[in-house]
Amino acid sequence: MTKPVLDLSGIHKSFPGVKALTDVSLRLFPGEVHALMGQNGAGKSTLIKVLTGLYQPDAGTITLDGNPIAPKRTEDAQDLGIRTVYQEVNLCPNLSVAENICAGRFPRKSWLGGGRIDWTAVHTEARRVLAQMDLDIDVAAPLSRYSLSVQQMVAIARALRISARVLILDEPTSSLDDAAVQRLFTVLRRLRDQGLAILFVTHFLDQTYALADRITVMRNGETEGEYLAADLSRLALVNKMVGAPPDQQPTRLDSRAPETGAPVLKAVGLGRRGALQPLDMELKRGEVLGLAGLLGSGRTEAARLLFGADTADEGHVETEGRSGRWHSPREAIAAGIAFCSEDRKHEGAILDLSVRENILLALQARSGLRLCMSHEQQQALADDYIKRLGIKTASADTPIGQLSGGNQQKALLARWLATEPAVLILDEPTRGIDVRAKEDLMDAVRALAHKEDGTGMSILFISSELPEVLHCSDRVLVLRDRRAAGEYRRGELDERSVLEVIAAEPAA
Amino acid sequence: MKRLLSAPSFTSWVSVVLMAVLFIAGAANYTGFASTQVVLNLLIDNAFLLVIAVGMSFVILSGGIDLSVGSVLALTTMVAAWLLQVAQWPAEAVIVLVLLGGAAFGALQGGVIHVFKLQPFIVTLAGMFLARGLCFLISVDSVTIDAPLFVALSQTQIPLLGGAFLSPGAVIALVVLGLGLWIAHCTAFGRTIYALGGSEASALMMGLNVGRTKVAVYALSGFCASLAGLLFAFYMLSGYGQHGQGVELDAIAAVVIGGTVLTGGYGYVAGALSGVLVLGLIQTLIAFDGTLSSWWTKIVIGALLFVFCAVQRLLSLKKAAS
Amino acid sequence: APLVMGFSQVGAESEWRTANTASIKAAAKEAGITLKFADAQQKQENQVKAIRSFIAQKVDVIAFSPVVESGWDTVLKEAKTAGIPVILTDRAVKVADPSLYVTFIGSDFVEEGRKAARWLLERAAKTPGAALNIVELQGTVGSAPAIDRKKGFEEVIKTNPKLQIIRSQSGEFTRAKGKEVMESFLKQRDKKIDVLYAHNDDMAIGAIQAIEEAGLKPGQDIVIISIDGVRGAFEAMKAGKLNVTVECNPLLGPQLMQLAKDVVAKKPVEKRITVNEGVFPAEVAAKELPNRKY
Amino acid sequence: MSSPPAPSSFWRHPLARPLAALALLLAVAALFVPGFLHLEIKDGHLYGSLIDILHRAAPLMLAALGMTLVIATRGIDVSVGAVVAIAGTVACVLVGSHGLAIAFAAALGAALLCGLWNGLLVSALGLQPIIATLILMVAGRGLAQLLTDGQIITVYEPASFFWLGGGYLLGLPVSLFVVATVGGLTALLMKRTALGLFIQTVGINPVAARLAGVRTAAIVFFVYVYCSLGAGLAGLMISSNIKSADANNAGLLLELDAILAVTLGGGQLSGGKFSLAGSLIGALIIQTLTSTIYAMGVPPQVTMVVKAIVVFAVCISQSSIWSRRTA
Ligand SMILES: Nc1ncnc2c1ncn2[C@@H]1O[C@H](COP(=O)(O)OP(=O)(O)OP(=O)(O)O)[C@@H](O)[C@H]1O
Ligand SMILES: Nc1ncnc2c1ncn2[C@@H]1O[C@H](COP(=O)(O)OP(=O)(O)OP(=O)(O)O)[C@@H](O)[C@H]1O
Ligand SMILES: [Mg+2]
Ligand SMILES: [Mg+2]
Repeated sequence: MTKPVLDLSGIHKSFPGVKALTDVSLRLFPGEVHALMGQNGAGKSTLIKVLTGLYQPDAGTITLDGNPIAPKRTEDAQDLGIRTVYQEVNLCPNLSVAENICAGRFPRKSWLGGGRIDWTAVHTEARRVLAQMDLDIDVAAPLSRYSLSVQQMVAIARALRISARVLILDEPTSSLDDAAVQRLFTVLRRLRDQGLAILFVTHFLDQTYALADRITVMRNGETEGEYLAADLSRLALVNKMVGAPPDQQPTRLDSRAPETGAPVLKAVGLGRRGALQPLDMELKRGEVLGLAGLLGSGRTEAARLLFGADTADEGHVETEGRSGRWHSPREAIAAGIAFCSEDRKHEGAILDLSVRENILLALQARSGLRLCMSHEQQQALADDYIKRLGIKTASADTPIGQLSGGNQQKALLARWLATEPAVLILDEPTRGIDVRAKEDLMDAVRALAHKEDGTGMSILFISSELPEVLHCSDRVLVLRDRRAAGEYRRGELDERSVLEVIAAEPAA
Repeated sequence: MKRLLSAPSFTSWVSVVLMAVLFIAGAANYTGFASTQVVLNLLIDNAFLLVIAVGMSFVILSGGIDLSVGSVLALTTMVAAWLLQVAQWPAEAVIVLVLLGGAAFGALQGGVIHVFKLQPFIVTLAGMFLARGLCFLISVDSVTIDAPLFVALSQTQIPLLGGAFLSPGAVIALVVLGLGLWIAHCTAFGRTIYALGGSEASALMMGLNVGRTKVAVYALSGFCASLAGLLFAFYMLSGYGQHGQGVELDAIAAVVIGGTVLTGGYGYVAGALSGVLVLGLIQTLIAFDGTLSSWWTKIVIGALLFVFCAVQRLLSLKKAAS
Repeated sequence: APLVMGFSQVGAESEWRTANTASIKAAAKEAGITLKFADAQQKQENQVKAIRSFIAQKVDVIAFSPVVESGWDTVLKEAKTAGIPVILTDRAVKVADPSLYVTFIGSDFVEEGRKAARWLLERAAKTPGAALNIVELQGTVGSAPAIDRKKGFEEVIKTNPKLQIIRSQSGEFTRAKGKEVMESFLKQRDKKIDVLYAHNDDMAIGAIQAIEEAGLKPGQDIVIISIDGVRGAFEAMKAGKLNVTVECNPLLGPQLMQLAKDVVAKKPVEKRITVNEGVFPAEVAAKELPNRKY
Repeated sequence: MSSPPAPSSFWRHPLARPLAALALLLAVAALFVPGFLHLEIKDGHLYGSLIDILHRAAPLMLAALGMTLVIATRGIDVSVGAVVAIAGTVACVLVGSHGLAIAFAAALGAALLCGLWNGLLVSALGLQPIIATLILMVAGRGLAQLLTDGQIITVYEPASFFWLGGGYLLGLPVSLFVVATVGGLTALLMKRTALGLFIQTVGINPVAARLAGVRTAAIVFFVYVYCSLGAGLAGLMISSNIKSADANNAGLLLELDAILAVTLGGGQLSGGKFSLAGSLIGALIIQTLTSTIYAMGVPPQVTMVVKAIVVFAVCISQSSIWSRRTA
């Protein structure tokens, strides 16, 4: 058997009040894809950050090709041939796409050219790597112009650009659609065959089994074990991650809401230049409406217009009691709409504030300056949601920035649930949360909507995971090229045919 | 036109147009205003400010701020004067030494900011006290410089068309601006500065050398400040602890007026020029008017600043909307 | 055409300065001279800019109160090349070539310090025996009046070993700082303070408040000497709270305008013209007060 | 503002380091200046260097309170000194002719207008805070001088005017009670309403704040108004203390000291978490330093260097890298 390229053993890392890693070990072999699995907060990202020099371990050794290494900075790791894509997109929004890809290693003009950056080469280079993933965008435009999914692909492209020994990807697919994932996988397989060692973190079991040769499972900051993917069944994997044999699968009572519910939110010709063609849409009480589409099909834009995050320049929105255009999210919130953004880092979490304050924020903002509840009530509310959504945190007073990615996502969901909205818009709510939590979330979504007494919430559910959309929704609206491409009732379509609709060539 | 409107440098263009408007207003109202020399005087009189603003642009683009520049300028004039007049050093050696000294002072501040993870504002504020204090330790009085090289540089006039002239200081400042543009847009160092300003955490995770860049940025700013100090010494032929009071604020204002965002990451080094010229133009307008009392001078400067920034802002808003 | 004068003022940092500006503006109007006035806000570079713009405007004569003494060679040479005569007011400049300016009219800060000290010497002579402890409130560190007034004062004080400056701190020429520093002086009880020497009236006025708040009688328990002779100082003297002020006359407008006319008419003028400045002890304050224009 | 979890060790507490720095400064002063800590009763009130420090720091503390909130929203207000000059001048111009109440009301009204102006430029027009407030910084002093024609306005009557900045209550300077009241009210406002939460939210992530329904523009507007009002009150205090209005010099560079106070107290200029108590301690550190320098008889030309070294030392002692080592 070949020797591991990278070998971590006995890694310990603790933060004030939290033991994130205890005696963790991990081996990466050349020419293999290694999946790192674990529940939210298991310590995956922390391990990666230790490995790449972003955090210093409290104890433990890391060896590369048998030589001990101790990266102090990310550059050290890079120089050693370790390339990383971190969990949150960590690029500079103000720089162009091409610069983000090439920063640190710009192609230069020769000495004669003054050694300056060769911008033409930078752009060609950027286009080349992006082309590997079938992405054809203007590389000279600033990164901030693109959606999170594009940014994520740019981050991956950056890591792929330079050939390396070890490639680490922390949930790279969390906001990619299926096609993009497949393209990424093609690239990864090729790299693997070239002898690269790839460490891959994901919460999608399908992807794990499609790609990984070997799996390391982490639980509560410890290594649970290392397995060959072929030897580990899905069920066994989930059990190892969760730590106990699954309690009896909850019986999924599908109490369908009466379909005659009155529309609570209606969009009439709602559109915005450059973002969304006029859209008609209706959301009934107690209904889950799925929004499906490819990257850039305009789902996020539609959600933002419905919520007033962007102002529409045509059409209007009707809710019970009023009709018109939103000028700010405040108005939408007042009308009982909630919106959980896909970009939790920039549009969701207030990183330095505590989990409690983050959960409370929207509720408080709605009731204005007067405190909406006493400190004890706040605490109780936060604790309640922490328990209900299984948010892994030291306490409700921990800054949300110290939570793992998935747990942040849950806390943000709690923020909106706390406002008890009539309409809840969820943009990629399952992004970065683990298998178990995802199922719980989908159950929760359905439970929130489908109340027997007809008082359920109306939910607009956006996800790049088509199975999720189909599983959750009563109705699915497909967007293509920033306009509605069709609407389907539950059961009318299966995954394949929806995919066909989604990916159809635009009618001329 | 549409391309111009959509260019990210639109704000900078707005500045240029507004500046032209200011100039035409001056020319229409005051005799002698519309002469080449008045324009060139803007460069001659603000050469030192331009050099400082170029350095400041880099600091601000990197998401920091450097309040020590005015004091470093004063310290440079003082050290140079002392070395020339009292220690009788050769002028060339003095020039090299103060430039290195300025860069070292800046690097030290950058080092403290990086190593101790302190806020640039407070560190450079302390640096500002320190540099100014050191001036007074050397001498509280002003020291006249009569070294031939300095005198020559001070009084040389580089003739241009039509009897107008430029000073060597102004030429040096323009060269510095050119170099600044080159560093910002054609070197990896320059792009790392932008990255740092865009998101320091991301820059770190992208494996860019954040520490070295930060130290270098402040060293660059210190260097520019001491070069500006030399220009100032050429300009005034004296070393004095009170020189350059409040220059840091002028420089920051110039950079921000030029379209650079104070929180870092967005803007152009070239904006420093338009910012400096706007401030200089406002002053020139007031000097030509010559009827304003001290307090009206302040009010009018404030008002012109307001009009300028407001119009610039409104035009950019309109662009964003369209 | 009327004579055009470009005048670059230091700023408006004190009452004295405001009076100076007012005098010049009024005198120009009186004399039918068109005045181009530029305020430098205490910055030498602004003065240089203003002078350059005067040259560009081709004024007939340039006058200015320099912020500092040194650093004027280049721009004055430009003025000379343009054939514009330069008059200095208020303080002198150090230039290699004295022909760069025509004349200088104004006060002598060192002399003011000496005058203050001489008054104190006389007073000390009247009360022989006891040593006198002096505290000094300096002006802004590095400013010409602060340096010179200190120098002149110390020079004369040296002649009497009984006079000792026990503390000296900058009060930045302002009332607030003068008061704050004096408060701090008064808290230290190792040595008794007999005399306060303030570089300007404003600081003295601030210090008087501090002395009163400490339960002492300004002017009696502590002898107070200051410089400038602004109106507030006379009022304080009238109330017996200030002992003496050395005048630094800001009202040189009329003299300046006359000079300007002479200079432009190419009449010979003296290189150094002093303005009349007196020493006003408290005894004459009441009589003098109505005559004060500022 | 959120109540920090019970500090496991004293040094973890955010106020520990500023307090320690203050204590150390006082200790140095007490060591080198005999009688520095001495307090006595004179004329029925406390008298001594410590009281002076508190008294002198009062205007700075008021300015620092406002600056704290502005900085918490990622802003900066460099017009504080100019507002001090305007408010003081307005009060002194009016107090003789119109009486105390009108003069005070007009002064605070002027400060309010300044705040509205700043707030409008920043939140409605979207100018960068430093430029927006720079406009008032430059023009404000000019406006104040315009009111006085460049003269220093001395107030002789009524004596009640001097009470605010120079009077005593229960043996302590009135200014302290003013600071305590303003500080207390502000703290209450932050704790008992959601304002503190909103201010931090806007400072940390304005985009997310807007999406959560926070009135970001209104919050930003408010902090500038509040800051100017604090500065106005400080201006009243200063002019009442020296019984005159010095439009050119009153509050000169007070903004820098206020920002310094906020940072010394642990505030981050990048916005977010803030500590009112920390800023007050920061202001006290600055004033203690100044008073100590005076008391120790440091020659004025050396003062700046000493100040610089102390500021460096205090900053470095507060660096987060120490806590990481000890954690
Ligand atoms: N900077 C930090 N300070 C304090 N605690 C932290 C910090 N970073 C991570 N943690 C804690 O360490 C634990 C592991 O977090 P980590 O981000 O590694 O989880 P993860 O396995 O990547 O989870 P996810 O799947 O949600 O991304 C969590 O409990 C988290 O709260
Ligand atoms: N594959 C792509 N190729 C080119 N441009 C793209 C692509 N995907 C997205 N974009 C760009 O990204 C911008 C934002 O679209 P966005 O991805 O937010 O829409 P979306 O339907 O919400 O997709 P998602 O929610 O999956 O991110 C669009 O302006 C589009 O130009
Ligand atoms: Mg993670
Ligand atoms: Mg989307």
